[in-house]
Amino acid sequence: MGVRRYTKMAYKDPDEMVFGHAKFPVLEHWNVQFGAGYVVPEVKVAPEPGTERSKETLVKEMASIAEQAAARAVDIGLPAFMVEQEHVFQQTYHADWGYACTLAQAEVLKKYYDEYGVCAALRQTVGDLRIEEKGGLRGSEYDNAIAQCVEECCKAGASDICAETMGGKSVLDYGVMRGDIRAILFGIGYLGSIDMEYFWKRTVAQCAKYDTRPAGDTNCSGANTCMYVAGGLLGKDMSHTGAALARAISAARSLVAVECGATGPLKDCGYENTIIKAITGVPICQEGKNAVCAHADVMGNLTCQVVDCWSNESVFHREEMGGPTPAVWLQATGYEAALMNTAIQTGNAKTLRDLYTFTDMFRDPQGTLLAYPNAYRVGKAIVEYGKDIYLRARAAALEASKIMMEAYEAKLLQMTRFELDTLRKYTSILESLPMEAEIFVDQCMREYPRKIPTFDPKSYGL
Amino acid sequence: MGVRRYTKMAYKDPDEMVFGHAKFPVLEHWNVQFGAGYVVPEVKVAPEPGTERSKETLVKEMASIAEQAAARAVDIGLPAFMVEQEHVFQQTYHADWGYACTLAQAEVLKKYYDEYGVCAALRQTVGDLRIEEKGGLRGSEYDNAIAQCVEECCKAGASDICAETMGGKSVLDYGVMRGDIRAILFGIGYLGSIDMEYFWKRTVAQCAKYDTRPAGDTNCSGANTCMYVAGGLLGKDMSHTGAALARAISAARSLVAVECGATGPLKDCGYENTIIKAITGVPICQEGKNAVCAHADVMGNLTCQVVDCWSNESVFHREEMGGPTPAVWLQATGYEAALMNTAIQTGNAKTLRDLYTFTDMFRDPQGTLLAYPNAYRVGKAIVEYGKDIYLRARAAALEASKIMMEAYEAKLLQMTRFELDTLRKYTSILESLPMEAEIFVDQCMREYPRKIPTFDPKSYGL
Amino acid sequence: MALLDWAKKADFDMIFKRYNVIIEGPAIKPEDDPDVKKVLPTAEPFKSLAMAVIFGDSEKAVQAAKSALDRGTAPLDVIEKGLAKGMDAVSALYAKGAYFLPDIMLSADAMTAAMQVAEQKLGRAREKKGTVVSFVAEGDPHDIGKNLVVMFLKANGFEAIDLGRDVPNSQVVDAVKKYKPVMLTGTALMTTTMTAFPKVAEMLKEQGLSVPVFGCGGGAVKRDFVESYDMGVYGVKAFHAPKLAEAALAGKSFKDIRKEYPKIVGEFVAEYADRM
Amino acid sequence: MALLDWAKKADFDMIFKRYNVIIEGPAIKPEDDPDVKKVLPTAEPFKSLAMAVIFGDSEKAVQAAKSALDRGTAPLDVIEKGLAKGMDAVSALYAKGAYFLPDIMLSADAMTAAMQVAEQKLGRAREKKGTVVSFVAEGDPHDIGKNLVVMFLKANGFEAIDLGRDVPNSQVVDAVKKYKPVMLTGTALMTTTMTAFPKVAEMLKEQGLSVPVFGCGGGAVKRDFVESYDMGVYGVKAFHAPKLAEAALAGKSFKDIRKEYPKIVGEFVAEYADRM
Ligand code: B12
Ligand code: B12
Repeated sequence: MGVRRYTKMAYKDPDEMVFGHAKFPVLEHWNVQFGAGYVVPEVKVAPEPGTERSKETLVKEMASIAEQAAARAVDIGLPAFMVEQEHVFQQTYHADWGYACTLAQAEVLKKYYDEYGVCAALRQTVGDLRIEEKGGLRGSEYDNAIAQCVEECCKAGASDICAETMGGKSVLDYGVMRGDIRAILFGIGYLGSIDMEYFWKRTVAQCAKYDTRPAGDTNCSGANTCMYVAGGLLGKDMSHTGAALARAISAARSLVAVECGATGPLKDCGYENTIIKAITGVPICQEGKNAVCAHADVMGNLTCQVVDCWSNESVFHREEMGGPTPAVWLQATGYEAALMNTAIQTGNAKTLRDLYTFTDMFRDPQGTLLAYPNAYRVGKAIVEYGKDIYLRARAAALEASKIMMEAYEAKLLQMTRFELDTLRKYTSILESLPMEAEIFVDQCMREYPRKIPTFDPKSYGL
Repeated sequence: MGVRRYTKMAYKDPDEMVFGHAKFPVLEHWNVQFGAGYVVPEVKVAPEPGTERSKETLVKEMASIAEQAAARAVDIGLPAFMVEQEHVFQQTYHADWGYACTLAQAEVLKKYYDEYGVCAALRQTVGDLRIEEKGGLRGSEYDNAIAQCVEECCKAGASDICAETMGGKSVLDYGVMRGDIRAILFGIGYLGSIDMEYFWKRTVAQCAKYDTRPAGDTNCSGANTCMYVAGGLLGKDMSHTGAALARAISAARSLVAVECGATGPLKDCGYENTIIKAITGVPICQEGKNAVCAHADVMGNLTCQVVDCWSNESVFHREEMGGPTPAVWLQATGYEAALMNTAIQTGNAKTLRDLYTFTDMFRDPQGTLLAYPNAYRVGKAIVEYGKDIYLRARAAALEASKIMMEAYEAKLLQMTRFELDTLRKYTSILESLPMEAEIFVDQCMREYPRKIPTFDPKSYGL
Repeated sequence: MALLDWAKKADFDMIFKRYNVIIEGPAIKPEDDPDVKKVLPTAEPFKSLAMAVIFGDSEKAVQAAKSALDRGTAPLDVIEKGLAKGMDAVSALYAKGAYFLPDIMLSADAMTAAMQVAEQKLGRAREKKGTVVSFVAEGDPHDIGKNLVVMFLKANGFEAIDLGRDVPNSQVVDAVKKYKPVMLTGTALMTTTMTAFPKVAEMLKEQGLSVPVFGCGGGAVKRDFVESYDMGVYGVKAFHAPKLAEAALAGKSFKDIRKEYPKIVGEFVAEYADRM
Repeated sequence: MALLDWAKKADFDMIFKRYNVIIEGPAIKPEDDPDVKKVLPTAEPFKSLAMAVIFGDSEKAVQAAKSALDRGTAPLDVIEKGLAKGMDAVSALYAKGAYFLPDIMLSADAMTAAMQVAEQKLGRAREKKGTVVSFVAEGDPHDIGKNLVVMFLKANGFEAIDLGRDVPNSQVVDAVKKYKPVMLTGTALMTTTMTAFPKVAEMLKEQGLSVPVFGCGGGAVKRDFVESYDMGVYGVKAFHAPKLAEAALAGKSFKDIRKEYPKIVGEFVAEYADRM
């Protein structure tokens, strides 16, 4: 399979984008469609501690999560839903566990689909076990285990496959800790994009053999780490403007999965998905106000704006007063999806979209950046340099900077000194970077391999 | 204080009602207003098991809940919030515990108010400890303990006081189990209303001495019990049409608190609050899609329609991956409130209101009944017989029945045979009831004291 | 009004589905249900006795009992071959969602009324399967679950001692001493009252009392809590109570019952999904 | 576009408030901060050394160290009276929200660079306060928290042994045998990897190894879990690590540290709110 770089936007105008609708909807088995005119709620639950001790206990745990979710879906009348399972180590490492766990969930969902006609989808997100400093990203024991596991999940009936690959992590981590925007750009934008191509060419080819969609990959290890480290308004670890720049850069990286043939719905924790949807037109999953169980972000409503599959991120598997968590959190995302579907059915989708967006657009620089008209601008900056993974990542960051500064100058977005100072500093560094990828890589390769012991250039063919 | 019965509606037209706005807004200390043009998010967290073992541990627990909530409020930028504490037995029974627990929370909230200017309110909901068959509802040891506790909570700085009184419970429980609609009407509508008057005359007089609002009382022991027993679509214990009738009846009962001088914001778990707001114009709290932690209802969005304070109901005090539950669930309600406030600020409140309503209006008969135009109709039926607590409760139920049948006949609301059959049966029983309270009471008194050993007529002055 | 306009154009199926309506089969008479047929007696007077219970008709049940006794049917047969079979049928109908709680209550009332007639003739109360003591924890007013448990136990032939709500721990222990039940059921719904369970368990142990099963259910109470102390078994649905009591009668320990819960109650139980 | 029209008329204060902007005081130079003044040396060459660290300027720090040593200042004084004071000031600034993580990292880099110069002169490495071993649990790739812990420990004069991520339990035990640390810090973020902690604790116990403190933090890991096994102390923020290590050095047991956590780290910690 080749890599088809995007040099044009899928949407002519940001206003065309709205939740529940994608230019290229995706059909999965058990009759679920994404982006075809309705929003699908998703639930994701982490296995209980200890259940990883044997294949048998983990398989039971998986079946139980699916069953509890499905039972609630029916009890409150959800037309469709998705169960996602993010693999723990053992599930991916032992391909036979991955198979058995997927099968157990597939059987439950099929039973409910047959009995009630409730549409259901099953996502398996394999774990990226690869460790740069232990065997590298390519062809290592861990890398091979992942490839095998993908195959088995497809066989066992997964509706789609996702991942959160870690390419570039070593350099990115260094950049986050030092506030080094060039390292962030190199880690996410360059190294990340290279590894994505390696990983997704393979995965797309594997899925093609089955009734399983290659759905996509989020930059959890990069942009989400930045967002998480940046924290709430009183966080002290990373500036929110810096986190916003990392997010813009990550769009250029996560786009690569689609360029390799991933179809969506893109994985929920990619807050960069609005940008990628604008470029490619594929459906996306997102998380936000109903993912408070998993982490605190400062844009809980905004991420609904153009979502096609609405997720809770991840929660402990245990009991609430309102029932087991797979039921409780599917109900949470289910009701939000129902509201969006009502808006679609009554012709108010765009109004509701704008309400979601406006609620968080100026709460934080990250919200400003991701508000769909601005996300669209970042997308345009990317496709302008679409064929060059370095230049497009740099352009994304520069456009992001412009967007935030404009909002600040229009007195819409307030910033602290720290936010403003880092933004200015990072911007001038970004501006001063070379216009040729080769020179940029050269510069980076002179510095980072020396400073970062875990960085393994061979993993990127460098 | 007298009892001022309502014989007219506060709103001329249901369309005047919308979230964040009440005819009679309520101001509480630390600068929070309810119904004054914005929605306030609320969080409520049950103390950890074991913390009830001593006054000291419970006080610490209370402070910790308040602190965790307040810290998150600031971290995500909420302009205002409310902390509600529903008392456990010890907190109400020992007035000095009630005092110390309230004080500990008040100090925390005041600290945040002073430091950040974040507006905060503190609700104390005393426990109705009274047991009909153990000393009765009036003047018993438990009754006196409640009165004392209310006084101490006011002194310690509570912004408002609520309760969920249990008057009529003995007869209602019998009615639920037997599917006896007359017992439900007698229990909630008649006995409940009598006890409310006893309880709220006293409580309103107590609050008047302090800077504390007497906020109101929900029919948890009646209508919520029915809703809970009715469960989801596949529930087998009570028909949803029956639960809807109980809800309509409960509006006539919960109204009494306001007639005795309660000002609102009415307590969250009163799904009947839309009806009472329509009649009285006082602000209301509500719960729904962000109360999935506490219980499953089938109208998670609808209850937002005219809310002034948005609650999570109640959750275990523990850690989520996203932080401690007071933080996590305040964020959940906080983001929903933010969406509503955005709608208000941008002139889209009525559209969003209607989306909320429409999402659940035909999901279940209970939603059909409570959709604000229908809730308004029930309110009108109540005020028409406003001076007679029996006739108005009966009228509420009959109007509710009409509403559901109309929706069914218009092919908007689908019903199962069980739902339809019970609705028809109950309706004909209700229709056949006498038009004089005295005769009705006479009939009931001939049957229920004999059949229900826990029913104590003296507790109602009968 | 926007809502009514919307109702005309919206496709409800995209917003919600009423699965209860969707899966509803054609209306059939209770006696035509295959599971009822399995237990329903075909011979008279037993059939009429059972049918009166199935329809929850107290008057008819009493009449049928009287006329059967008059015609010489043994009182114990009236109960066991007639009334009890009717109640079995009702349980089957409830389990499959064809009958609802009030139906069960009315059937139980009918059965009780008719049984009293038979017992009068018998000259004594029918022997019960066994005794169960039920209570609601100290400081807790939530008693509907407990009331259901008591009702289901009685309807299924157990002696159920109802201690009421807000019951001091010591009173529970005294009752166990006095009645030597096969099972003790505690109900609590609050984080701060469920803590009574381990205390009661501890007190029972101290006194050398071993109640084979200590079943508890309710709002804030979850399986992991109940299983964190000895003798605790987490009860999910009130109608499970008689089946659990039967298991206890059959000599199963609290550990067995924990492990085999779904098998014992004979249905999928989400809370025990990992033990299916 | 609706969004821009709305921006003109909406009162943002009703939707959100940026409290970080609201509470921001006037900009002051770091050296003017009262808490910095308390620790900042006034005499030269110490002041320049400290200031270079505060500004995170490695070059200046190295230069200042060289020139101080040239002029005869004792290497240990360069470190302790100069560089370390600068780092103390940086910690104070971070704690109050005036400095951010990258500032600390750059300061730590500056301090390390200058310290190497002083140590060269000294002829040996400065004695460390104590050794701490840090690891990320088996099967877990989340290592940022651990990296921060290691950085903070180093910056505060501890020897930090970094075992990396996805570390087998046995390797952790071997490292404890080998380095005899005052404290062992494990990091895990997942429900299914945090289970390594009790296993490691058990293995240590079996081998008769008693590490006074076994600190762990991260996403799915919560206090109650960590306190459910012996030696476990729940760590909240990476910058707490040096303070915890100091407490361990001072002879506090894991039980003491659990109880006094907020006091030891000297700030309000929501996770320990009940122990304030
Ligand atoms: C109705 C209700 C009430 C009614 C109870 C009426 C009554 N007759 O019992 C009233 C209004 C009295 C009430 C009062 C209060 N309540 Co209340 N209440 C509820 C509610 C909504 C439903 C409970 C209910 O009746 N369920 C239906 C019955 C049938 O269910 P059940 O008892 O659980 O029984 C089922 C199973 O558990 C099982 N079962 C039970 N026992 C057994 C035993 C065996 C052997 C088996 C097999 C099965 C079994 O069988 C049943 C199903 O078939 C719950 C919500 C919830 N999530 O549970 C809150 C809830 C329990 N209440 C709560 C609270 C806080 C209170 C108050 C303290 C509030 C206040 N301050 O006013 C007061 C109590 C004051 C006091 N005296 O201390 C909280 C508890 C929080 C906490 N601390 O843990 C809850 C969880 C609501 C919430 N999320 O906030 N409440
Ligand atoms: C970023 C991230 C990643 C990155 C990690 C990058 C990196 N370099 O570490 C990547 C992309 C690699 C990743 C991967 C995965 N992740 Co991840 N990830 C996160 C996320 C969003 C943030 C973690 C983070 O970096 N936080 C910032 C750091 C600084 O925090 P920290 O490590 O907790 O450290 C703080 C404290 O804990 C403390 N601390 C830590 N150690 C110590 C020690 C002491 C002594 C002290 C005092 C303090 C202390 O100090 C720090 C604060 O100052 C979390 C969300 C969350 N709620 O935690 C999910 C999360 C941990 N990930 C999760 C999952 C599921 C995964 C995957 C399994 C998903 C998958 N199938 O692909 C994979 C792992 C695959 C595998 N190999 O098995 C889940 C875990 C669910 C579960 N089962 O429990 C989480 C909780 C997200 C969620 N809610 O779903 N993830």
